[in-house]
Amino acid sequence: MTQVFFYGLSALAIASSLMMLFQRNPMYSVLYLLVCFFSVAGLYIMLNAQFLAVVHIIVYAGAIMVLFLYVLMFLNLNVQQHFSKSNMLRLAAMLTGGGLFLLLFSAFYQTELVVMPDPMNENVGSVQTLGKVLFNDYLIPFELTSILFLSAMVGVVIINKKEQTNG
Amino acid sequence: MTSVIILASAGIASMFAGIFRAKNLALPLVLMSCIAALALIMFRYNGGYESLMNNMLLFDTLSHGFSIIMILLAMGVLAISRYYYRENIDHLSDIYALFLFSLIGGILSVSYQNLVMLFIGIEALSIPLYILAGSNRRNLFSNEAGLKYFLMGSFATCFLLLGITFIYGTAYSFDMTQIAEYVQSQPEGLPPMFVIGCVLILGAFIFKISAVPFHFWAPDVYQGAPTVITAFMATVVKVAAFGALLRFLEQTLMTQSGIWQDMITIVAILTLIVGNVLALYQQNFKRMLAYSGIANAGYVLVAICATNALTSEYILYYLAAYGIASLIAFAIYTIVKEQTGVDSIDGLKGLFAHNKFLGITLAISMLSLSGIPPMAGFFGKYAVFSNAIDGGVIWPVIIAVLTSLVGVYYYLRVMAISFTAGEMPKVKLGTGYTVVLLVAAAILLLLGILPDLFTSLIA
Amino acid sequence: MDNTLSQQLQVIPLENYVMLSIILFCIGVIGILMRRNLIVVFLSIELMLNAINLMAASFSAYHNDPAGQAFVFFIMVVAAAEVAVGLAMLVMIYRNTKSIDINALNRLKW
Amino acid sequence: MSQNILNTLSILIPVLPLAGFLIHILFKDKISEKLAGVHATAWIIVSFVLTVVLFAHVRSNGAIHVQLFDWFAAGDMHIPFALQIDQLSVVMMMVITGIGSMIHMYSIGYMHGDAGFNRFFSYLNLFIFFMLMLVMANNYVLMFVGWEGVGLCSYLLIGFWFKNPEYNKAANKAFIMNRIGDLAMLLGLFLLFQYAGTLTFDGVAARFNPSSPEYFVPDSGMVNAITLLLFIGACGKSAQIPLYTWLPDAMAGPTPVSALIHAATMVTAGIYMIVRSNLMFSEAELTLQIITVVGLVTSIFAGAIALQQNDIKKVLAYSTVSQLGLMFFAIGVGAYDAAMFHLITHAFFKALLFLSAGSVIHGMGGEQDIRKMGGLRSYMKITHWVFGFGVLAIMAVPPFSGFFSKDSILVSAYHVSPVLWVLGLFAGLFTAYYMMRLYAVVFQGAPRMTEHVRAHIHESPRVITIPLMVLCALSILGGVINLPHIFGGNTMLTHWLEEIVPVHAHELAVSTELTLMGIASVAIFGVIFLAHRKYRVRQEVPVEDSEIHGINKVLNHKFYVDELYEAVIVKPLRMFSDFLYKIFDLKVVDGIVNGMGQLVQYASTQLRYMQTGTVSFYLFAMAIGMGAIVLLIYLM
Repeated sequence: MTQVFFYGLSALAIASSLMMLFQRNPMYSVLYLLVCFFSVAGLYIMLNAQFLAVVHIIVYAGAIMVLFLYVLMFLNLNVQQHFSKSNMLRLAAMLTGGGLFLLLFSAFYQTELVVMPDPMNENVGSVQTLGKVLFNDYLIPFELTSILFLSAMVGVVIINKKEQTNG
Repeated sequence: MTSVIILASAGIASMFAGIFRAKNLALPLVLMSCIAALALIMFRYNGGYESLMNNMLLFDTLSHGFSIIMILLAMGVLAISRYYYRENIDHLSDIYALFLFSLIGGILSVSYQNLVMLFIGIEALSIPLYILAGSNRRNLFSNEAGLKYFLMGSFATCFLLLGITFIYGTAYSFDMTQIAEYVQSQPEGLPPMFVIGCVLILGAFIFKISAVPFHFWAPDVYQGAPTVITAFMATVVKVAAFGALLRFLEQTLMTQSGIWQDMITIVAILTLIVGNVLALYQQNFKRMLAYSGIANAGYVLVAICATNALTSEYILYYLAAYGIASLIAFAIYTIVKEQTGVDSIDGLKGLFAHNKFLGITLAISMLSLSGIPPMAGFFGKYAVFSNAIDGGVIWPVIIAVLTSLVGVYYYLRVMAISFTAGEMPKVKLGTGYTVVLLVAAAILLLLGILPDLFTSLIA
Repeated sequence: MDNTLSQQLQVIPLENYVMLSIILFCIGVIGILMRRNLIVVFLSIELMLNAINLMAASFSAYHNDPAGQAFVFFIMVVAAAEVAVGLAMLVMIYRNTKSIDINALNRLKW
Repeated sequence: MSQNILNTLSILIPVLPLAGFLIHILFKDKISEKLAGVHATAWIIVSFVLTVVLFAHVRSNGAIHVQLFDWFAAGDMHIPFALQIDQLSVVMMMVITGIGSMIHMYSIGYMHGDAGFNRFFSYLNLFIFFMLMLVMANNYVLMFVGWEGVGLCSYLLIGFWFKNPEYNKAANKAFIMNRIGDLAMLLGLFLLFQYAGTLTFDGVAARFNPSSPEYFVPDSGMVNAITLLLFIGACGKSAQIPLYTWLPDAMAGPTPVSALIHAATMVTAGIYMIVRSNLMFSEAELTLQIITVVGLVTSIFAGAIALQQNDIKKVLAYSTVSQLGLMFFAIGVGAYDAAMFHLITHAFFKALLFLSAGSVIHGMGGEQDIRKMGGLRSYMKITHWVFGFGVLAIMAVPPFSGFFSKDSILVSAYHVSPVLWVLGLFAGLFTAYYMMRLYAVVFQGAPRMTEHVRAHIHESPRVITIPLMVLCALSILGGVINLPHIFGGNTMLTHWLEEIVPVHAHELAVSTELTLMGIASVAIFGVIFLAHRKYRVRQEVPVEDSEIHGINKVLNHKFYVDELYEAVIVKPLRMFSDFLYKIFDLKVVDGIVNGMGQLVQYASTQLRYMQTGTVSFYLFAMAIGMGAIVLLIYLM
């Protein structure tokens, strides 16, 4: 049962991400990626990281993908634009990606991963634990991400605000 | 840490100054905050180590030295930007804020003690710069620079994250001390996944310092971005990335030089050759400086690959000399570009004849970059190379010395052209400009004559 | 019940999760290299970040260490910021060039 | 004298010229020409006087060490900013400030009316400053600063008339060739630091001095590598094969510059440096052999090229290269004191020759081609006389200074091997021939200049001739400073330098020595006679290059002996000289240097196409690069 779930979700994730690659219309690409994200959320639940799964859905599906769709609609980009693509480019991309995969895979394959004797303690993924970790150990990075967000926000305004005629 | 808070609040205050139409307040405010941060770093440091917040940040000699240099360079850039953005900008105070945020990112990424912190630091350093590079939104060159920098940067971030995750997957910690312990506890050899994780992180650093083979973005982005931002990227960002790289190597992989030494050596050699040889051809001054930045990254990499007991002091000295000299060059480029509209090196014709001060400072900067005594650049190169030889690495130094010969040629060409006759209006410099150029040139000379001053200040 | 659930979940070895993440990561790399549509390139970057997230979360789960999941949160935050900046840049470029081809802008060279 | 006074005096010596330079820079347009020249000269003269005072002190009390401050200390690298005035450096300082002040004075007259008069003197002052730093430093790094500084000044002064692009090219060439040498030297210093752990002269010397407690048995491979690199550095500065072609081109600069920098002082820096490190070089068998060969070959080659030059300054330039080669030859055979001796006498007579050549050029209104001169003896009496004495000195005619210095080199060479003696003498014969030729063609015979020029020929003003006469006296009497025992002298210089250069006891039997001298003198006189016959008696004038093949002209001569002599000696010699100049000098050496430059340039224009400008390509490069790095880790 568990295995069926896992392999089903994995296959879905891989398939939908591949579909994303080969869509001409960016709108469909976005939607396929959304499917992929949902299956990844499923995998999070299987990993006993329920809170993460929820946040994942909210952030990615709820915010980031909507942002993409909004930009697509706004600029009317869903009509497929035609880019001249050569098969050489595709082949080169595949080869590079494949080569990288082999290298990363072999690194992972030769490594014996250490697993705790009793993994997947339910408490690890709980809100309490994560909250404690975030607000104790990782308080500083947590605070500093606000600077990151602020600069992103300001930046977006700077580069896209309508120009005023005078200062 | 207090200095980071001061800088952050100054950034926010500067944005408020923009809202309330008090733009003229923004720059003094920002500069004051830099001075305050600098003073805090310099005087509150008592030689001990200050580890903060569950070992997230560590303020030690290395991070203090690098932070001081970064803040100084950033102040130089900020002071110039006032002149650069004289008119035609309605987001000046926001841009100052972004500079400060990026500077904070730089300070974080040389003080991190936890890989999560490193990640946040690098991102805080980069994201404002993606925007700043593209901030001249009507200008297609600027757009292109922003896009290229953003795409390449995000790609590099992905590799950085993958590397961190690989390390986490084997060492099960993000904490540098624990990772170091893990490294110590594996006498029979580190697992490949950990090694590859380290290599991926190093790759991301190599991208940030724009060394071969990840240098491609640098010339384009440097050329396209507004000059002030280019100056920031070429100086502050490079110092920050080297600081981060040094800390990573020093704290985790010191005993495992087999992993990185050969790799850094090869990268260094390639960087030296590509940077110096390509700079030779360039006609565009900014683009030439970009290649010069690549080449200089190569010299520092030689120092890094050579030594087992990393001598960050020399590297910092070298970076300071390089950064200050580049700052002068960019500052003068800005003026010349504005006066003549020419962005090739030929635009410098007549600079000396009509603007003595600019001509002399440019000459000092070029002499320092090409490593001719008694400028600071000479001692930088000297210290770096002689340490490398001491560390037993001969070939990279020989290549560095040979390629620096090429370097002398293209730097002195700039100087020679600025001495030839030509038309150029007499420039009225703002106070900020004069002060920056004067101080920078003085530092270059002073550091060359009294290099000890620097080491005693930093350590 | 809880115990049985987690035992059931453990039927899937950690290696499988890592494997899946690496596959997704490489698909993302291929996407970045292959597509010239800026939107799809951004999507591919998101895919890569997701792959990393999944890997970090699985390491964290199999090691009972919440730090890994905290790391995932930070990645999400940064991903959101990056997307915002990237899309803003896309809009700016689209306004100026009426194109979202990543190679449309290639005046800076040599 | 108390240490404080000594310190002040020592610091003042280099600081005074620097002050002169700064005054020029600060009050650039406010100083009149006259004042500029006078005060620039005055600084150097004061420096000279101070040097003499210090000389007296060194003579009675030994070396002076002036510790100023710690220059650079970090880790185990410790470099003091300190001066060292010992027997060797005080001699160099006297040469620099003494001849320097003469040349400054001369320049007041020579550069009169030039638009860049003040600029010229500011560079000259700066040059003296750096040169003094070079010889007064107590460690290699500080010496290297002076070394680079004089290179920079030389660059500025060669391109002094920068409106002429040819001159700029010459300046660039000089700079680049010097840099090649400098970089090798820098590498050598790094290695030396790693090997000896110190870079002060005393410290390094102690490492190689068997009687010192810090002595350790040298590792010959390492020492050879270090000394070889230092020697390459010296080759660049002192114009030895293959880095010599810049020196003849450097004649583009004003003549006083040629005299001061490219004959008397800067080009001897290489010799100074090696003599300074003589203990180390003596341990490097291989390097010494290479130095011997390079010095000898340079000496002969440059001498042969000088045979056919028609530009008065070019002849002197190749002659300088040749004499420098002789000094290296002396070093190679272990006669450091002889090299120093020749360095000093050469500084006297070569400065004299250059300056009087300058006087000729000045009087001729800028003409440098000797074919358009001739018969100048009646127009420029003083110049003629002093030039004549200079020629006698350089030809090594007894009892002029060049005779003694060259003889001491030859004697040392004989001590190593008679073959070397013959070869060294051979180089000397070239000198005798082309100098006689130069003298005869310029000053003897019938005037060949145009009427217009002839009407304007005049003896130079007093400010030019006084330095000439002083130098002339030195050239004649300079041999006294190291008069060998057989002439009743007591080799003063050799004894003076004993502390730095241990004396090698190589006493030849008096009879052998006299025989050698006799043979050398006879050979030299023979060559002078031949040249005299050709150029003075028959008043031959060097022909235009295109007419060289006019065999008929040669055949028409009456004397059979002459024809034989032409066919057997002169023609092959001329062809050899032509070959060296046109093929070796212009094609091979220049070709290699220019070729390297062009290769880099070409690579630059081609490699830049890697930068395609499309992001796709960059992303690819990044992905592949990342893969390559990972792969690299696997492979290693």
